[in-house]
Formats: sequence, structure tokens, C-alpha cells
Amino acid sequence: MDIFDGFPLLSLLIFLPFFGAVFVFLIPQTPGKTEKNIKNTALFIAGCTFMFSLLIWGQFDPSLGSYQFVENKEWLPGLNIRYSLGIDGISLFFVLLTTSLIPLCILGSWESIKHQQKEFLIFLLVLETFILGAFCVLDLLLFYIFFEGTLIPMFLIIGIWGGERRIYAAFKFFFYTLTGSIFMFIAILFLYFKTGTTSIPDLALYPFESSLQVWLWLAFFASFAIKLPMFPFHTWLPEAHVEAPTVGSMILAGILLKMGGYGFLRISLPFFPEASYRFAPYVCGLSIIGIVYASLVALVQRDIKKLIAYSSIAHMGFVTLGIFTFQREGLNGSILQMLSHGVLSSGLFLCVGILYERVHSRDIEAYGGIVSFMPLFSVFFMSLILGAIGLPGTAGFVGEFLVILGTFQVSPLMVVGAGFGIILSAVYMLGLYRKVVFGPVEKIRFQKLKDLSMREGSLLFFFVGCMFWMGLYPNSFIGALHQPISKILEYYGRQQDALVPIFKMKNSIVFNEREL
Amino acid sequence: MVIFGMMFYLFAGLTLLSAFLTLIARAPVHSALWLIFMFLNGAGLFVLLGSELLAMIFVIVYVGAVAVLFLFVVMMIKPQREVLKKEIKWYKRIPVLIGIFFGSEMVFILGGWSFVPVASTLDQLPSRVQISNTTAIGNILYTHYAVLFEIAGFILLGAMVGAIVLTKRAPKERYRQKMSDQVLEKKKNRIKICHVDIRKGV
Amino acid sequence: MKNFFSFFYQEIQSFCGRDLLFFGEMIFKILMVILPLLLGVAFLTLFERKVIAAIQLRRGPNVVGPFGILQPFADGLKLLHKEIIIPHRANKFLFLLAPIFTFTLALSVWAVIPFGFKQSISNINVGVLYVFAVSSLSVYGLIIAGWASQSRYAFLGALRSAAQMISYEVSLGFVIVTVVLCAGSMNLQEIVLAQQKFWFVVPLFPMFFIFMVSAFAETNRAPFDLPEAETELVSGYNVEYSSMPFALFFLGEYANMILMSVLGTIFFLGGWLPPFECRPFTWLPDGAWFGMKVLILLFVFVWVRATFPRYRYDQLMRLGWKFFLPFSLIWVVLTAAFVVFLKESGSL
Amino acid sequence: MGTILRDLLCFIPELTLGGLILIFLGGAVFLKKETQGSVLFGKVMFGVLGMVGILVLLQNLEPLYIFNRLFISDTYTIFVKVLVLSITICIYSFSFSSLKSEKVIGVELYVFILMALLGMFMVIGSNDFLSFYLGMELQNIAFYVLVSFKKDSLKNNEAAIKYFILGVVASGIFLFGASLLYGAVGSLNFQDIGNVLGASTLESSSGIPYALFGAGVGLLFIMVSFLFKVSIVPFHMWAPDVYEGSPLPIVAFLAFAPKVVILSVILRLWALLFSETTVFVASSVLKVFPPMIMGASLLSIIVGTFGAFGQSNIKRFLAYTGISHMGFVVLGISLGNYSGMHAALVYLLSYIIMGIGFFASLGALRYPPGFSRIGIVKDLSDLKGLSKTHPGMSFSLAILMISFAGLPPLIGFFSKLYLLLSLIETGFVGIAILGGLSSVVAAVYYLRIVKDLYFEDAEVSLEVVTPLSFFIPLFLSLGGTVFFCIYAEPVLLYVSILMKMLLGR
Repeated sequence: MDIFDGFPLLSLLIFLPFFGAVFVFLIPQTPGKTEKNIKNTALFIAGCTFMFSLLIWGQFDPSLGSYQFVENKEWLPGLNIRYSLGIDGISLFFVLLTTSLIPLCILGSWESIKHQQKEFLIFLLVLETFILGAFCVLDLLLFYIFFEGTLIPMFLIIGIWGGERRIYAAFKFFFYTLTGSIFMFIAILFLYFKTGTTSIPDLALYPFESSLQVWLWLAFFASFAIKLPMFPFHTWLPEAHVEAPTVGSMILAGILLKMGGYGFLRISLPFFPEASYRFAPYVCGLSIIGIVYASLVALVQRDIKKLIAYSSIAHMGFVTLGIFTFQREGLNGSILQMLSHGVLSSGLFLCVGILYERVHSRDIEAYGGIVSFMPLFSVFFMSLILGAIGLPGTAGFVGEFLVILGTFQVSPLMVVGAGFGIILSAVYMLGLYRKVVFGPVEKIRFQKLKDLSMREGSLLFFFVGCMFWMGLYPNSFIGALHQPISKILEYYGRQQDALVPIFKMKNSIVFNEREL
Repeated sequence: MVIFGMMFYLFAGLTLLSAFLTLIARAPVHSALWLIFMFLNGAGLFVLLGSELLAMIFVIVYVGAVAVLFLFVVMMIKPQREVLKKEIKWYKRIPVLIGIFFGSEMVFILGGWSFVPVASTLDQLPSRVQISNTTAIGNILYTHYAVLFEIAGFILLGAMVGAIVLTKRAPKERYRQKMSDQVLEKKKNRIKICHVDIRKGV
Repeated sequence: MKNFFSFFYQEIQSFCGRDLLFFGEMIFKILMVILPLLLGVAFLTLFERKVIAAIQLRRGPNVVGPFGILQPFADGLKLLHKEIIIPHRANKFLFLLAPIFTFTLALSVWAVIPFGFKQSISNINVGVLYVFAVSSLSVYGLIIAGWASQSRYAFLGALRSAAQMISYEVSLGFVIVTVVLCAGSMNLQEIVLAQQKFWFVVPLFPMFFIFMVSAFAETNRAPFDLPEAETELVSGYNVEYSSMPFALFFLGEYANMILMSVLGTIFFLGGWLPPFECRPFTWLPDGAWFGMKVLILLFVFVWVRATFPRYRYDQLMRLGWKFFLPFSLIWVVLTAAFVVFLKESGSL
Repeated sequence: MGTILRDLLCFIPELTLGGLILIFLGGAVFLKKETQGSVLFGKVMFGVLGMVGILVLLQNLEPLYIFNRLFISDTYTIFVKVLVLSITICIYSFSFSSLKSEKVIGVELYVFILMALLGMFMVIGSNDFLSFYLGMELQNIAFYVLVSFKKDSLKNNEAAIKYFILGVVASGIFLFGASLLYGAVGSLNFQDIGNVLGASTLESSSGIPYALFGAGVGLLFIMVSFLFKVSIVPFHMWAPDVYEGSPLPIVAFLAFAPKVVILSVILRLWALLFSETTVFVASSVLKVFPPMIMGASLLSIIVGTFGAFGQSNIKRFLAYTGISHMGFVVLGISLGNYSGMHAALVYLLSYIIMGIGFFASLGALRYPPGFSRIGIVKDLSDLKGLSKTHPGMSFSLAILMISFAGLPPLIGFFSKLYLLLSLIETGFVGIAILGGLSSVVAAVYYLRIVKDLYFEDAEVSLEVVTPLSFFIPLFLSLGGTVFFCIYAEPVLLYVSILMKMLLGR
């Protein structure tokens, strides 16, 4: 820690991919000659970023409650808006998730992106910069900038390298998110006008009036709920996933969705405890509806990608459910659920991508019996599917279990719904696996299928390894999460005494009045 | 003197009347002529105000120069009445509306008109009693507003060059008289004296 | 109410007294100018014919009255007797308005002309501008006449004459500006009085030349009589006119000719001033000197007509825009600089 | 004599411009061939513009009233003059080649560019409605000619006539307003008007009910003519047609320079008459002004945004987007406080920075020989698939479009940020939300261009003509667009100093 004092570690981490992108931009593109160079350079840069984030993890002190690696500089003169960075336990893991996924994505796109590879890699690296920035900043406006900045590269990735209806999907993705964000933007400006600052740590301490909190909370909710996506705002996600290229889906499901959850944790909960508390029942209700609805919809999907997309919505339902229980277990669970979903869903999308490259179909009915030709693939696919179902020992289990534990303390009724969702997930996931991997070999062309190459195998191995690590030893994450979660709960505790009576009268869901 | 009052109402009434007739006259030429008549009456009003210089310049510039060109153009075009009538029908209402708007506004303003008391101290013009108004205008135009006068010159230059640029076409092959060539022409270049033998031809 | 009536009564009284006298005086003055002027116009035609005849070694009109002196009256009576013919498709009102307009304008300029010291109908400060304004209006008479007669020839003639008059008015204006610069006033009386030391024809001789040539063009006189070039346009804008309307045009034109001579006299030849301010010259009254100078200039008009062939139209335009205008512009600048210089050095 | 010398010294850039106009005009006479002359003058122009720029920069920063307070020279005027000059230089440097391809090159072109510049300098420095009017007329006349330079094209003739007639109407309205104002106030000097109006409100309590009415209506007319010039909604009709008919570089010139100039004067007047520091506004008829202008600007945001939707012609598209952007700027001004005006100026600057890059890029795109159309690219749909043939060009276009759409972290975002922030500060949260939503709608059509560039396949393979001088404006614009978020301090500080100076704080 000492040697890095005063050294802009986070800035370097954030902008390393960006400079990498500039570097890649400068490499001339001659088809068939320099493509290898471009790919290698991009991979090297992404790897360096990953190493760098590991270094930060090593330097991170989980016992401290405050933000670490803080940078704070004058940025916009005239306005009291500063360039301030810093991470705590929550951000740390999202950063790690991002930095680890991007090199995997580059490897994943090694063969599948056929044209305009250079642009693709540039967009990917720029996207990484924006995502890392969003997770590291301690200033609301800066957060908004990075949050919104991710839209463009993603829009382009879906639009350029996507499937047939890519343009429709890209625009839908873009405008859903942008519309939500505008409300957030106005809310941020309003916050700034009200308090004179946009610093996240300062704002968390600011006591807002309750009527104001409601509107501001709703504004932020609009953005995060669309991004996450929550049940009524989810319609963009299946489209985007289906039309995006494999890597696009990986990033979308793996990282971008998490920004919504991160936003809830970082902004909605600490800033507006009262409003969060008031709206919690509705959010939880929506989450449950979302989980069950998405699972049911997933049951009838014929498109593999769409199925996984709907399962993502269900999983994200667990995240919001966990967050809005205001229990330590629930919060822990939701964060772990996000992390595990990050690994699992991107792994699953990679699997689908691998299949699609070979068969050129996403229709479940088109597959069958590939276990005979791709045994190795089937093994990896199986373990990822088990993880998605939430089998004990996998990453999915820890998250879902903790969320349900947290929910149980608040309302057993909701647990029933969530549990129903888990059961349904087992049904559709295993059904998918059965139809795709097992069964009779009806199509002759399957006989030409090759098993995983070295690259693909190692990629999937990495995903599966991560998954088991999370599932078997979640404490390596939970330890660092302790302090920030305590802080969130502290805000919440401050409000609780005053609020509980109102809450009880108005809502049928009875919260546990346990001292926190 | 009553005569001045009468003259004022005469000029003012004729100004309004001819302005109105300018609008409703059928033939464009008549419109132009009414416009000219309106200018003349305006000049008359200026005379009554005691600013004879402006009156004369008004006549010279507007009547003597601008309106003549108007009349030129109007006389030379033959509007296609039937087509115009159809197209104009709708547009006719707009000027009426604008007219009503401006008219009511004028009534509104003038009905409650009062000068800001401080305003009289800001007057730049010297008193008209002591010197003739040509001198007064000259004095202020070439001292206080000299720069603006120069800018006005530039505006006119721009307008002139612009008009020439826009109307000039690339010169085609045509015969032009060059007087100097004609004058400088020598006899020997034009006339060749030949001695022609009889029955031989040239 | 009572106040109002008493005010009105007073006004009426003053109108009957002072104003009526004023009006009477005015009308008398106007008649004193116009009647001689019309007579002058009448005899100018005779003068012209006699002079041209003399130049061409003829006798000229010599039948009506002694030496043909009553010839103008005979011509006038003939015109009066003729029928006023109005073309079938002509705009009747404008057709008749045009000659009246022309004639009225030709007469109204004379309101400010000084015939002697303080001898003018109205002595206004902007006399020069008034003259210029009214003479610039005279274009309208021509183009209205041309347009209203609904005849191609007439219209073409009108356009020609209008273009010609406007073109030359510009350089005429600059000529007058030089005069005004030298005199330091736009009052015609003062312009004359400023020439007591020397006539402006001396320092401004080129301007005098331009003035005279422009005056030919302004009055549509030879060698610039293109609008009524008989050989191409029959008779120009007044081809459809006959009888009294035609006479009015005719009178107006000749009145303009006299006017131009008068202006030349006032601007350049010292108006009513005698050539030298000493005894034998000052015996003659102001009016006599004035009349003589005007007669000399009128003679020049006639002389030029008898001598020069007609210009071509493009040559006419070129002369106006490309020679006279730049030249007079430069001269204006020079004069202004010179006047300022003299004023600064205190010698003027 | 001393003051005259001082005044003339302050006027050196204008005098230089005037002299150069005359020299160019005179020089054109002695050049043998027109094309040869235009090439020569074209090269001289760079030097000329640069020289004038240096002369402007050498001016005194202290506020000076020159020529009997007809003109003013201070930091603000110098700033705007330099801004206008740099716009001219940028547009000129990329337009030189494209003007050749549109066949409108001629010696007179340079004369009229200089003349427009002279007029604009006059307007910027004006401290009196009379000097303002004359400057504006000079500028207008130059623009009337520039707009109608392509005299053989029917579209161009239509554009020229429309621009001319509406411009003249605007001038007429201005004059009417100015005469009413003069009648009521007795002076056309900006400061005098402010003083008189201020003094008269104090007296109005003692029984002068309509003291300000004439002045108010006069100012209303003047404002209307201003809005005509910056194409704010009820008076915007000319912009699409005129843009469509005129050659692209001239459209670029027309789209930025006069608007900047007029807006700079509006800012000065607004600071003087309607800002929060002027007490008399609240208690008089003048108080209807800010809401009225705000309504107009909102309308123009909406009309511009939705009008741009259906456009396929690039220039029409630009006209409509220009209308909506100008709406944002005027919205900021109409707030009348420091933050609003600051935001307006920042917005204007960012619009210029992005717009110049966009125009420069468009100017470089030509139809290939043998195609059914010739010259500079005309339809938005012709940009399809540009990324495959010209990745660099389409990349820069995409960045500019994204910035136009107001997405972070590019300059377009920051300008909107400042504007919305000032709206919220003044208490117009609803309008801020409206503005935000309209920018989402605007993002649709900006991103449609990005879509065309990247997602579609090419129908025409456009040619890219990039002379060396083309890169100057493009790089300036791209640099400004991308790096504003990193280092905007000097610009923002300077703008805030200017606004404080205008508001007298």
C-alpha cells in the first residue's frame, strides 16, 4: 500500500484500455497481415489491465471502511464537480469481474468476428474504460458520464456485428437505456443544485427531505431498473442478447447489467434511505413477479440465446430482491449473485457462441445428441448450467441462497415465489441441456462437429474454475464486502425507527423489526 | 395659421389614401404610381415639419430614383393574372392580419404614449432655431455619426458590386465597338490599291 | 367650446387679412414669372428655327407677321384647333395626366429661380435640391405617357428617355455638388452672390462643360434626342399625342431648355451679376444681364442642334457612365479637398 | 484630436478589413484571368484573415467607448471577434476546394467574405442600435450575395430570394422597433436605454402608467428581428430552404458566423436590460419578455427536433438541428442570470466546435465521377456504409454525431449539462426534463446517421477529397469534441469572466 501512496493507480487502471485502444487505432489495417498483430496487442493490453487489477486487489485492505486508492482533483471549474476516484469492497469485485472478462471476450472473439476486427477491438477496449470508470468513480456526474459512455460502444458492437435484426435491437437497447438515464441526469443536476456537490461520499451523508427523496429515488430507479433490467422494463434485453454477437452478449450479460445493481447499492440506497424503504415492497414485489414471469417465459423459448436472456432477467430479479431486503445476508447475496451471474451467463453465452459457430443455428430443435461428438464441451456446458440452476457448490448457489436467507427474515411469503423461480430455472435449464446435448443424433451434419479447440477449452475452463471458486470459497469475497455493506445498513438503520410505523400501516408485507 | 393645419390634414390624408390605394389597385402600374404619390405626400409632411432637406432628399431618392426603377420593372412584366389569382387567394389574408395587428398595436401604443422624462436630455441634435436644418444635419452627420456614414458607404458599395456580380453573365462572342481601334485605323490596313490589268481580273 | 369658437374666429380673421394678402401676392408673383416664360417658350421656337435657318443659309419662317414674328402664335392656334386623339386601348386618365404632369413640373421649378437680387417667388434654403428634385420627377411624365399610349414605339421611346435622363442626372448631380461646395450654400441666391469675385465657370470649367452636355441629354435635345429619333422610333414617347396634350409636352420641353440655360447661368455664369463690378456694367439692371446670359446659353443649345449628328444609344450610355460620372466624381473630391485646404489656410 | 486617434486605433481591425476589401476589388480589375485571380486571392486570404486576427488580439482589453459611444471595445468584443474570425478561417480552409467543385469560385467571393466579416465586426462592437443596424445590413448584403452565388441553379435562386425577402422583412421590423424605442426613450445607445428605462420605472409609481410601453413594444420588435436572424421558431421558416439551396461552405458560414454575432449582441443587451441585476424589469411591461423568449426557444427546440426527423437532405437536416440547438442557446440566455448566460455561451461554443467538424467532413465527401449526381454529398442516405470504404472519415463523423446527440463524455454533453444545470438552478425543472427528453429524441436521428455509417452497406462509394488545409478544422473540431472533458478549464474560466463582466459583477 505504501509504495503506491499518491500514485494514480485507479486512473491508470481506467485509462490503460483507452490508451490501448488509441494504440490499436494507430496500427494500420491490412487484411491478412496485421490482423494478428492487432489481436495480440489488444489481448496484451487487456491482460495488462487484468494484472493491474489483481495488483489493486492485492493492495486492497478489506478491513478499512473508507474508500481506498482515492484520487481527488479539480475538474470542472466554476462547478464544484471534482474528478474523484476510489473503490471499496463492492466496486473492487466489479472491477475484477470486468478486467477478467474483457481478455476472455477478446479471446472469445478471436475467430468469430470476421470483419472490421480492428474497430471491434477498439470498441471493446473503450467499453472497458467506461465500465471500469463507472465502477471506480466517487462523483455522481462522472458516474453518469461513464455509465452513459458504455452505451455507444455497445450500440456499435450490437449494430455492426450483430444478427439479422441487429439495427432494431441496437436502437431499442440504446433508447431504453438513454431515456431512463435522462431522468437520472436531471436528478443528478437537481442534487447538485440542492447540495452544491456531486461527491458520492458527501451526498450519502446529506439528509434529504422525504418528499424530495421520493422523486429523486424514482428518477434514479428509472435508469437503474432499465439497465438491470427489472420486470416491466426488460423487453430490450432479449432482443439485444439475441442479436448481439457472442462477445456482445457476454459483456452485456456479464458486466453491463451489473451497473444497474451497482447503482442501486452505491446511490439509491445510501442517498435515499427513506424512499428506498418506502418503495422496497413494490420493488420486491416486482422482483418476485419478474423472477417467476421470466422463468415461465424462458420455459417456452425455442431460441437458446433468448432462453439464457430470460434466465438473466430472472437472476437479476434475485439481485433486486436481495438489495431491497436491507439485510446483510440479502445484500451479500445480491452482490455475489451479480458476480456469479457475470461469470455464468457470459460462460453460457460463450457456449452458445461456440455451438453457433459450428452449427449456425440458435434453435433448440435444431440440436440434439452432440455429446457424442463434443464430450469436452458437454462437460463444461453441464457445469455452467448447474451453476445457473444454483446447485450447491457452484457460484449460483451462494448468491441465491443468501438472497433467500435475507428475504426470509423479511417476508416468508416472498421466499415462496423466489423458490418457485429456482425450481423453474432447473426445469428450463436442464430441459435445454437435454434437448441440445442428449437425445438421438438426427442430423448427419453433426458428425462433422469438432470438439473444443485449445483456445475455447481453456476459456471455458477458466469460467468453470471461477464458478467453482466462488461457490466453494465465497468468503474471499464476502470478507471484503463486510465494511461497505455495514455502511449501507447504517444509513438504513438511521431511518428505520422513524419509518417503521408508517411502513407497517401502509403495507401488508411485514418487515422484521430486528435491531440491526 | 389654419393653413398649415389644413395642409397637414391634406397631406396626411392623401398619404393614407394613396397607401391604401397602392394595396388595392388592380394593375401593378397603378400601385406603383400610387406609391409614388404617397412618397410625394410624405415629402410634403416633411416640409410641414420644417425639415425641408429631408423632404427634398426624400423626393430625389425615393421618387426620382427608386420608384422609377420600380415602375420600369413593373411596366415590363406582364403578370399572368389567372394563375396569380388562384395562388394569391390564400395569401391575401395574411397581410390583412398583419395589418390589423400593426394597426391595433399603433393605437395601443399611441393611446398611452408618454415620453420618458429623462429622454429630452439625450437629444443629440442642435436646436433648429439658430441654424438651418441642412447645417444641423451636416454637423451631426459628419462628426458624431461620421463612422456610420462611412459604413453606409460600404453597404452601398457591397450592394452595387453584389448586383453586378449576380447579374453579370459570362461574356459571349459579340461585336463590340472599339473606338480607339476605329480612330487609329490606318488607310493602308484597310485599302489595298491594286493595279488591275484590263480583262485579266485580280 | 367657446374657446374653440373664438380661436376659430381669430383664425378666420387672420386668414382673411394676412393670409389672403399673402395669397394674392403669391399669385401675382407666379403670374409674373409664368406669363413671360410662356411667351419666351413661344419665341424660343421661332428663335431656334431662325438660328438654324441662318446656320443653314436659309431664311426660316418669314410669312406670318413681320419677319415671321407671329409664327409661334399661328402654330399654337393650329395645335389648339386639332382634335385630341386618344388611342383605342390607352389608359385615358394616365394618357391625359402625363402631359399635364410634365408641363406642371416644367413650370413649378421656376418657383425658386432668382432673376435678380431677391427677385424670386420663394427663396428657400435648399433651392438647389428643390430644382434637382423636381427635375428628377419629370421622368414620370415621359414614362407614363409612353406606357399609357399602349404603343410599342411610344413605350420604347419612354424607356429610352427615362434611362437617359436618369443616367445623366447622376453626373449632373455631382456637377451641382461641386458648385454647392464652392458656394457653401444650397440657396440659389447665395450661390449667385458667392460668384461676386469670379464666376464659377473659371475654376470649374470642365464641370460647366459636363453640365451643358448633360443638359442636352436631360432635355432630350440633339445630339441626344434619341427618344424621339424619327428615323427609328417615329417620334418617341409622344407619338400618339396630338393637339393640346402634344403642345403641353412641347411647351414643357422648351421650358426645360430655358430652365437648363437659367441653371447654367446661375451656377456658372454668375446669375444676374455683371461680368465686372464697375460702372459701365452696373448701369444695366440685374434682369438684363441675366437674360443675356440665358440667351447665350440658349443659342448654344440651338447651335449644337444644328451642328452635331445624333449619338448612338450605347455611345450615349457609355459617355454618361464611363466618362462623365468618374470624371465628375474625381472632380468633386478634388474640389472638396481644395475648398477644405483654402478654408484651413484662411484664404476663403 | 486625441480621442479620434484613440478611437481609430481601436478600430484598426475594421479599418484593415475595409482597406482590404477595396484593395481586393481594385486588384480584381487588373488581373488578367478570373480563375488565376481567384487562386491568387485564395492564397492571400489566409494571410489576410490571420493578420486581422492578430490585429484584433492586439486590442486593448479595457472597456473603451469609441466614436461617441457608438461602438465599444472590450474583452468581450475581442473574444467574439476572434471567435468569428476563427470560424471564418476554419470554414474557409476546408471550403476552398469544395467551392471549386461547386463552381462558385470567383474573385468577388473573397470580397464578400471580407465584407461580411467587416459587417460582423461592426455588429459585435456596436453599442448603439444605429451602428448595430448598419453593421448588420453590411453583413446581410454580403450574405445575400454569397447565398445566391450559384446563380445558374434554380434551387439556389429560390433560396436567395427567400433569404433576401425574409432578411429585408427582419430589417424592416428592426427599424420599426428601433424607431418606436427612439420615440419613447430618446436615444438608441444601449447604456442610455438602460439608464432611461431604469429611471423611468422609479417614476412610474408617481403616475406615468405607460412610460415603458412604447419602449417595450420597440424592444419586442427588435427581438423579433434578432430571432429571425438566429432562426428561432416562429421565425425559422427560411432556414431549411435557404440551407438547401446554397453551396455547402456558404451554408457553413451562414450557419455559424451571423448567429454567433447576433447572439453575442443579444447576450449584451439581455445582460443590460433583462438580467437579474436590472431591477426595473420586474416592475414593468418588460417582464413579459423573458417568458416569451423562453417559450419561443422551447418551441424551436421541439420544432427543430421533430422537424429533423423526416429530412433526407443533409442541409435541410442541418437547418432543423440548427434550429433546435439555437433554441437551447436562447433558452439559456432567456434565464437572464449568470449561470444561464454562461451556459448559453458554452453551448454556442460547443455547437460551433462540433458543427465545423461536421461541415468540414461533409465538404470532403464527393460523389464519384460517373454517378448520377455530382458535387458534394447531398443525401443522408448516401452516407451508408462509409465505414467500410473510409473508416477514418466515418469515425470522425460518428464521434461528431454522438457529441451532437449529447452523449457523454463528448463536448455536446457538457454543453447540455451546463444548460440544464442553469435551468434547474433557476427553478425550471420541468423545462429541464423537457430539454433532456428532446435531446433523447434528437439522439434518434443522430444515431441514425451513425447507423448509416456503420451498420448499412454502401450504395454509392463516395470519394473523399482531403486537401491539407481540410485537416486543420477537422482536427481542431475533433480535438475540442473529445478532449473538452479532460481540459476545459481555460475556456470555461474565460467564458465565466466574460459573463461576469457583461453582468457587471
